[in-house]
Amino acid sequence: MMMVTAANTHASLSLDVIQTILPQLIVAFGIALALILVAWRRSQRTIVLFTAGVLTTALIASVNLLAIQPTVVTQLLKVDSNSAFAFSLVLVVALTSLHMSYQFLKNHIEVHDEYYLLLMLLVLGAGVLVTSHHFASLFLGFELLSISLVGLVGYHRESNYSVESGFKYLVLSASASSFMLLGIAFIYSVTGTMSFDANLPNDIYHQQNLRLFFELGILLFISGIAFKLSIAPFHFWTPDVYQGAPTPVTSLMATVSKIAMFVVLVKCVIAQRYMLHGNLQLLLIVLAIASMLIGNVLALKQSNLKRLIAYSSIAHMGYLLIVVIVISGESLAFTWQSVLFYLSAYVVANISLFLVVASLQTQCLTGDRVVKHYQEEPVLNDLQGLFWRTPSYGLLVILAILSLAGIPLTMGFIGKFYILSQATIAHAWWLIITLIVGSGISLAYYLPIIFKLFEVEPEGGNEVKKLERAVIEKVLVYSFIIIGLVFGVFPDVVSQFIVS
Amino acid sequence: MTAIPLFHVLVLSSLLFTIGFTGVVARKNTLFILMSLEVMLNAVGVAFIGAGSAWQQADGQVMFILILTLAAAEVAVGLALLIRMQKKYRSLDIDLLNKMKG
Amino acid sequence: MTLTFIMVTLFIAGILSWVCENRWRGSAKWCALLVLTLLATVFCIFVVTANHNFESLTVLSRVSWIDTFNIEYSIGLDQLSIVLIALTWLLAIICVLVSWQEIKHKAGFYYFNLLATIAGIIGVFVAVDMFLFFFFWEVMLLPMTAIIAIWGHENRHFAALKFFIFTQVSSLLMLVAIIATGYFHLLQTGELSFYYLDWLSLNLPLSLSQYLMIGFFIAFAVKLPSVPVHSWLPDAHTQAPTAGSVLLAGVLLKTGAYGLIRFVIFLFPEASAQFAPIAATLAVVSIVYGAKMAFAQHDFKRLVAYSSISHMGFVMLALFAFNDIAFQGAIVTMIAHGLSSAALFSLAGMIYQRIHSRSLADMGGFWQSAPRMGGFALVFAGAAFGLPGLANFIGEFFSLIGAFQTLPIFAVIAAFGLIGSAIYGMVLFQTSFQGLAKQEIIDLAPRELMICSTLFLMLLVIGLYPSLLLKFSFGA
Amino acid sequence: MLLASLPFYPLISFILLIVFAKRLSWHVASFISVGAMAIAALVSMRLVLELSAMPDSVMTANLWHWFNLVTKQGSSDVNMSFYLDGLSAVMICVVTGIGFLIHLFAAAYMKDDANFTRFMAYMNLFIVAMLVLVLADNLVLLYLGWEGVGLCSFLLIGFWYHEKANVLAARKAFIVTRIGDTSMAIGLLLLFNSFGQLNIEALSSLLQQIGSSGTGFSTEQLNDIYWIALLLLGGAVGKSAQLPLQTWLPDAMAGPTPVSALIHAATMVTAGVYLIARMHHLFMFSPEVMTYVAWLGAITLLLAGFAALAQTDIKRVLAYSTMSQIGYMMLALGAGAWSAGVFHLMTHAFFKALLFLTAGAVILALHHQQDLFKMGGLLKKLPVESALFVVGLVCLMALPGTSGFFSKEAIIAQLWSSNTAGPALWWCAIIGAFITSIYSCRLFFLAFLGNKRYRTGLVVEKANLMRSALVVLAMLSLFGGLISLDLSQVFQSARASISFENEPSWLHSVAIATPFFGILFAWYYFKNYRLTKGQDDYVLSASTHSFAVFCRNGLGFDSLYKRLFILPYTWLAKLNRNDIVDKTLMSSAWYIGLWHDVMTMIQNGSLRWYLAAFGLSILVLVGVTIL
Amino acid sequence: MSYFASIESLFYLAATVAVVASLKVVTGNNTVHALLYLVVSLLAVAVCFYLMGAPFAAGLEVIVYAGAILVLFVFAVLMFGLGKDETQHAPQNSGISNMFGAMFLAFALLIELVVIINNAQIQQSLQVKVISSKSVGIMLYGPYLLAVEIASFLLLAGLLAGYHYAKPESQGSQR
Repeated sequence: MMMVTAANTHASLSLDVIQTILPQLIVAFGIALALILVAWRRSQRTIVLFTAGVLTTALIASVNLLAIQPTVVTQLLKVDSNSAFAFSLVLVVALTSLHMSYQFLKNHIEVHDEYYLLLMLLVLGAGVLVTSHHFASLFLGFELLSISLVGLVGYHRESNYSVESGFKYLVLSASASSFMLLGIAFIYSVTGTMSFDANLPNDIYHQQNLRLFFELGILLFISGIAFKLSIAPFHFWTPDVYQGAPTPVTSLMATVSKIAMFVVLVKCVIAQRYMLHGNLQLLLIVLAIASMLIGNVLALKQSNLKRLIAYSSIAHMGYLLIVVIVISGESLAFTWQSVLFYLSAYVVANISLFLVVASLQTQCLTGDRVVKHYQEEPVLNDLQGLFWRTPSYGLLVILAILSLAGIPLTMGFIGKFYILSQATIAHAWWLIITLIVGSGISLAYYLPIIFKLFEVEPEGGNEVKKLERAVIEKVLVYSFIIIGLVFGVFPDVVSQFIVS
Repeated sequence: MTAIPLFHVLVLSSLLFTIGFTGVVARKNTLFILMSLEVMLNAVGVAFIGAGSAWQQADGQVMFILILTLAAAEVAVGLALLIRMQKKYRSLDIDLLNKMKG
Repeated sequence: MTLTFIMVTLFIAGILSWVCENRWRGSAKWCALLVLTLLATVFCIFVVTANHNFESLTVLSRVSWIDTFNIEYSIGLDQLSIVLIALTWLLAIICVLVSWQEIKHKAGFYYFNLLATIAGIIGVFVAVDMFLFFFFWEVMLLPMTAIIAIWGHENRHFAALKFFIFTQVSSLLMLVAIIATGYFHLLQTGELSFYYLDWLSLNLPLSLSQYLMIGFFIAFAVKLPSVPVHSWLPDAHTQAPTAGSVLLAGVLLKTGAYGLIRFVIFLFPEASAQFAPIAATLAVVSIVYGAKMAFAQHDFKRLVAYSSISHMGFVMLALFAFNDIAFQGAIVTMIAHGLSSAALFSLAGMIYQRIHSRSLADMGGFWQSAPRMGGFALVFAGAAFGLPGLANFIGEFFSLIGAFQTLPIFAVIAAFGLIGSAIYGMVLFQTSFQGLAKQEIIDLAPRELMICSTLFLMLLVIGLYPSLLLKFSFGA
Repeated sequence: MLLASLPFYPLISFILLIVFAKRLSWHVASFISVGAMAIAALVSMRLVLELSAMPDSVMTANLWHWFNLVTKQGSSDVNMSFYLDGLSAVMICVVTGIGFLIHLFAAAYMKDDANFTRFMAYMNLFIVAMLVLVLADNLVLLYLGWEGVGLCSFLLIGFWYHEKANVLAARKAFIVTRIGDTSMAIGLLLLFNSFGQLNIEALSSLLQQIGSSGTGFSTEQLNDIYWIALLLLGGAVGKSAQLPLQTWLPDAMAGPTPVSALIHAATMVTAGVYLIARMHHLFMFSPEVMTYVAWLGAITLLLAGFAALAQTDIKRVLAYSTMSQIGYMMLALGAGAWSAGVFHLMTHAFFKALLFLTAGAVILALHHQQDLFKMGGLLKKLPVESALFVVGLVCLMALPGTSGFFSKEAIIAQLWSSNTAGPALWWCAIIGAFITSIYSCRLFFLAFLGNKRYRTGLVVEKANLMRSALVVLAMLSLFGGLISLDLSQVFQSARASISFENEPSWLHSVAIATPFFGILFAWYYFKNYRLTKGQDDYVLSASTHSFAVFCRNGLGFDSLYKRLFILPYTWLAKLNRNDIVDKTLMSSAWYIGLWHDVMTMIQNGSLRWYLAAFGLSILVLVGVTIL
Repeated sequence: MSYFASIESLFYLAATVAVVASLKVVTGNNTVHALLYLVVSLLAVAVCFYLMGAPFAAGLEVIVYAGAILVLFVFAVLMFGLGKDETQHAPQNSGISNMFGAMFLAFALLIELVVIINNAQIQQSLQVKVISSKSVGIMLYGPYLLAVEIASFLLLAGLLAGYHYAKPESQGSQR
């Protein structure tokens, strides 16, 4: 009987250690302070500014940690440069999304303190996830992310889909987390520990049947994570919830939760290499192939932009899963680099798209004076002639789409190059072929979007929709264009941050 | 010395879990779905407690407490959503929630 | 340095003409024409005055680019690329000229795309680093697709999509092959390298190089194109605006042949020698099938498009014959086909501008009203079916005579393509320019006359004095 | 060099005419084109004189380096250079001389055509190509000329392109000859592959050298030679309208009459004969192919004769007769009677040009009426033309004393005892001569004797230009046989193959008598064609006997080929117009679309189904990956 | 031995009760009945916990689960007024077939789980030794300190989200 006493190993929370989780702490304290702030003064501007301040501070703190040595914090968390990078990415995205949220909410009469609180909670959840080093923290981060997302998904209560998407997300994520928890419980009952880098009892390797049980646990665990990552066949919720949620929230869902969950998955797999043994590798391969194919096939002929992005995200997670499958001990740094680069590319592309989609939703006819016309469902036709109307937005969409499609000049291509390199080294030919087929299919829905941008704008003088363009928005748009191009052509700029 | 084999606990847990899952999948009434979710979470708790006892660790119980927290949070949000649903649709029929598809 | 300058300038000039068009309507074309002429001159001066003879690949600049993968920005030239770039310049200027009147809608952006495509094409021809090659390979694709999709004919979106998907999927295979070779280099020498000259000294085992070669081959076969992956071409050529077709047929297809020469045959000589029977079969099938398909078409541009498939089959056949004569034949065929198909597509554009139809059924008897155009149509059709004295004949003759030495049966079957080409050439010329005059059209304007006569003179000069192009040796 | 400049006179004229096109008046245009031809003719006379003064009777001129083919054995230069020897001297005389006369005629004949300059330009271009063909010192340059004359032929047949029939005839001519050309091209490939040489002179010496060396040819080389000869024969057959590629020639009569005279009678169609004569050193080493040549010629001459018997169109009769006469030449070549064949080529050019041009004059007089059954009785109305026509026919029938007699007798005389021919072929030639005189008489009877059957009045032009050309041609036809043609130097290697030892003595008398039998036969058999039936406007109709119709339609070759090649090709092309490969590839897109539909159905928005799918996925995944 | 045997039999009894009660929850039509069954099930599970040597967890199960969380449900039921005329408002199951599919699925899943667990031949048994609430507390405030903190944020999130969904439609509050 093995007795592993975890109690002895717990590290004390010294100041040095706390410093490493400073960004997360800043967010957490920010939440607490925000609660007080709300009690003091309820104002949209104030809370937005405050949130932005908190996130920016956290971002600065996080960027400072980029070169950190791996540090374990109380067995639950482990901070290293990769998690710091991932969290910085999360914070950047959250800041962008904050802007979108403000644009979205400022037209509402009510004050939406909860929204910003939930947003910070979401970021905190992501922060916990990327640093988690233990199934308990993983589970908590997971749930923090889910519950705050449930709150955000149905946030726009006037919307037709608010309840539907909220409830769908709640029930599905709850059952997914139940499955995941059951898996963790199974793993725990075999190994007796829930830390990622625990030494496994030898029985697992020697005893075939016990290993099967263990693998069952991991399968259930992975199904939960796969659910969050919307990897086929656990992807069903994705399009519906993406569609139903307000666009800023969708952007968060598409980026923050994907970053966090993927980073934690990679951490888990790297820490517990047994996930890549026979059956489980097969499992991951099946998941990856299914995602790549199903996501791309479903996205075809889709006219609703958000659903389209949702389906494409399924495929992208499938591509990214390849990296996980082919992890080898020798090149962990390269693996991290690939994952983080691909995630950055994916996130930049997605957030750019959502930025445009969100402003398209709030665009108004020039004829109307003040009436804000909020468009519930952005469809492909809204993009018609966008390139001629507002070239910067058009360019941003083009870059984002090309990046998603993995065409050179963009970050997406470098990301794909990373993935292909990894797969090639590992001789994962079937995965490569699926990736190629998937990319081929994906072009059939990516390109029409670009074509749409170039279509002649609809005739008629005051029918022309004008985009309302705040200064920050302009800045964001241009900076994303520049980011997309510069990082696409000179990927070393990003890569040097990821080097661990 | 041994009393209850871990095997039996795990089977019990699985049994409860699948029962809960059946409820989640089969019921049309959203309230029942939430209740079934509780059953599922509870089943997971059983597994954790059992594993914890088998390993003679408190971690299992800690996990159970965390699950409890989750259950509470989930129920709170879930029931609030039910209230909205009731207001909006005047019904708790889950099949009303299928407007988004394709 | 000069080459980088040329490419960057092309790109900037593209943006410039875009901006100019927004300011002064109709200025973009002048801007594009001016820049192209200037840069072509710069290039010529550079090549002539450079103190290299470019017999072998001369690397002109080499700067590190993406350190993570040891990727460099390295460009170089040899005679093959110089010839192809020269063709590119010529056709680029012709492209601007044929678009002169055709493109009215969003002309600024159009010329931007045109110049960007040309920059990409030149990049493809000069890239020495494989990653860079792939980069340019895709960069030339994007604006080309835009040209088809925005300024094309009725079915443009479908055609552009098809074009893009075919090339993209196949080029991903090539990317995989590139990466695999790079990592094989890592295995063998301990250093990751995508540098072409490094690769040449790589000692690849045959079993591996076969697969790598096929990866490259498929990408280039699609671009070339060869049956059975040709099906993007008729659609793309038909739907593209005139300049798009000219550029596609004239230069873009040549990048496929260029790739075959440089990256399939030179990098993997043994593997491609083993592969030769299959490649030759594909080539022969392309020749015969393309000619047969061309005959059946009702659409002027579609007919020419299928004839391209047939012609490029000769290139592939010749390349896989592995001897000097065939190799020279392939190069001459490339150039000749670039000129002749560009000419035919220009003619198609001119006719389209006059009668707003590409259908052969709407044509007929144009000779009556437009004898000059008819004369040129005859000559260009003649070039297409390999009339001796014009460039295509030299190319086909060399290809066949070279191919016959190693692949006699294939060469004989390929020769039957000559009959097929005569048939579609006759159909093309006779249905459009002979027969009863359906309508009167205006004869060539001076600008068009210039385009046609330039192309004709080039064809004639190469046909009668091919020594200009026959300096290549297979060993080079 | 004079030789090098020869093709440039017509070329310059061509360029001038094309560039200035309709801006030139008739006078200027005709002056340029005919003048250029006159210069060319004079130059070629001069060249022949020079040549005969030379000891080895060979002149060469190198224009520029075209390209060279490098092989393992060494490199072979292919230059733009001309080679003049006895054979090509004959040819350039024929081409420029007759070409000049026909140009002269054409200038008058086509005077009223709207596209006169273009016509003359084409004619000039044709002369250029033809000169290149005959002067070429290598086979590639020869091929250039070969294709060039094909193109000009195409252009000129389709000169009146408003008529659908003319367009189709032009296409047919081009494509059918192209089939032969392809065969020839393959022959060149094989030739180069086997001997590494495309230069005719060098090849000849190479072959001589190997042939005379101790070991001789290896079996492989002989096999190669056999195939090369056969493939070159294919080219010759196509150009010279011999079986089985003869079908284009009758249709080619759609072109203006001077074209028929120049291209489809005097010069281009004999290019095949020239090719074989030029390559005689190769054919020499392959007696089997020689025999094939002879037999092909014989069969063609008989079949074409039969076809000529039944034609109703005056030009088609002449076309078939051309085919038949070329059959004689082929027969001669096959039999090894090289000089005789070339001699017949020359005389045939004279009299056939005369016949065509006279026919053209007649047709012009009759308002473009070509149907023999709508002529008749022209002897009185057009005495000069009739006389000239008679001269031509007499030569064609090879009545003693005419040029045709000398050449044809020379051929027939050598057949019997030739190694590669023999008595059977001799008989063929005799029968051919018999048929020739029959259809010649029939033609004459129908056109010039009998009743007047045309409705419109005659346009009798006193075009002296035309007449003078015709008269010169008539002189040539009558007395051209006296030109002594000494080609022994060219064919010196081939001379010894015929021995006249065991020949029966009656051969010559039979050969000389045959045409007269033919005339007699025709005199009685076609009685109603020649007799006057009293009133004008008498209607005479062609025989509707099924055999006659069969012969009239070119012995069914056209419909046979149509069924055998054209219809299947077009059928296949039409069937696959949408590209089956494309459709196959695109069906994968359809298939993916199908999957999309299925998937979309699964994505039905029902939460409970999503949950079930979640469970199901786990179920399946556990089943697949773990169990 | 018999002592343990009795504990075991008690455990199995409680387990059976829990399973049966859960089944009733899932299949029942009356909401209030179902809730009561849920309570029974939770209590039975609490008994199991106790027998498994986790008295602290058993207590929490009773207090938090059966107490607090279920009370929430009861409130909800009261709010919706489901108890009274459930037949009108509450959706009915569309029939046994619907249930059957789900049950079949769940049953298959169960069989898979059980087969794998059974095959695993887990030799371990639960220890008689009780894990005291003290050791749990030490764990909670030792290595799991951060987890507790995060759990508090989790509850906060639940609270906020719940509040947002449940708050009345207010139009008048200021910006």
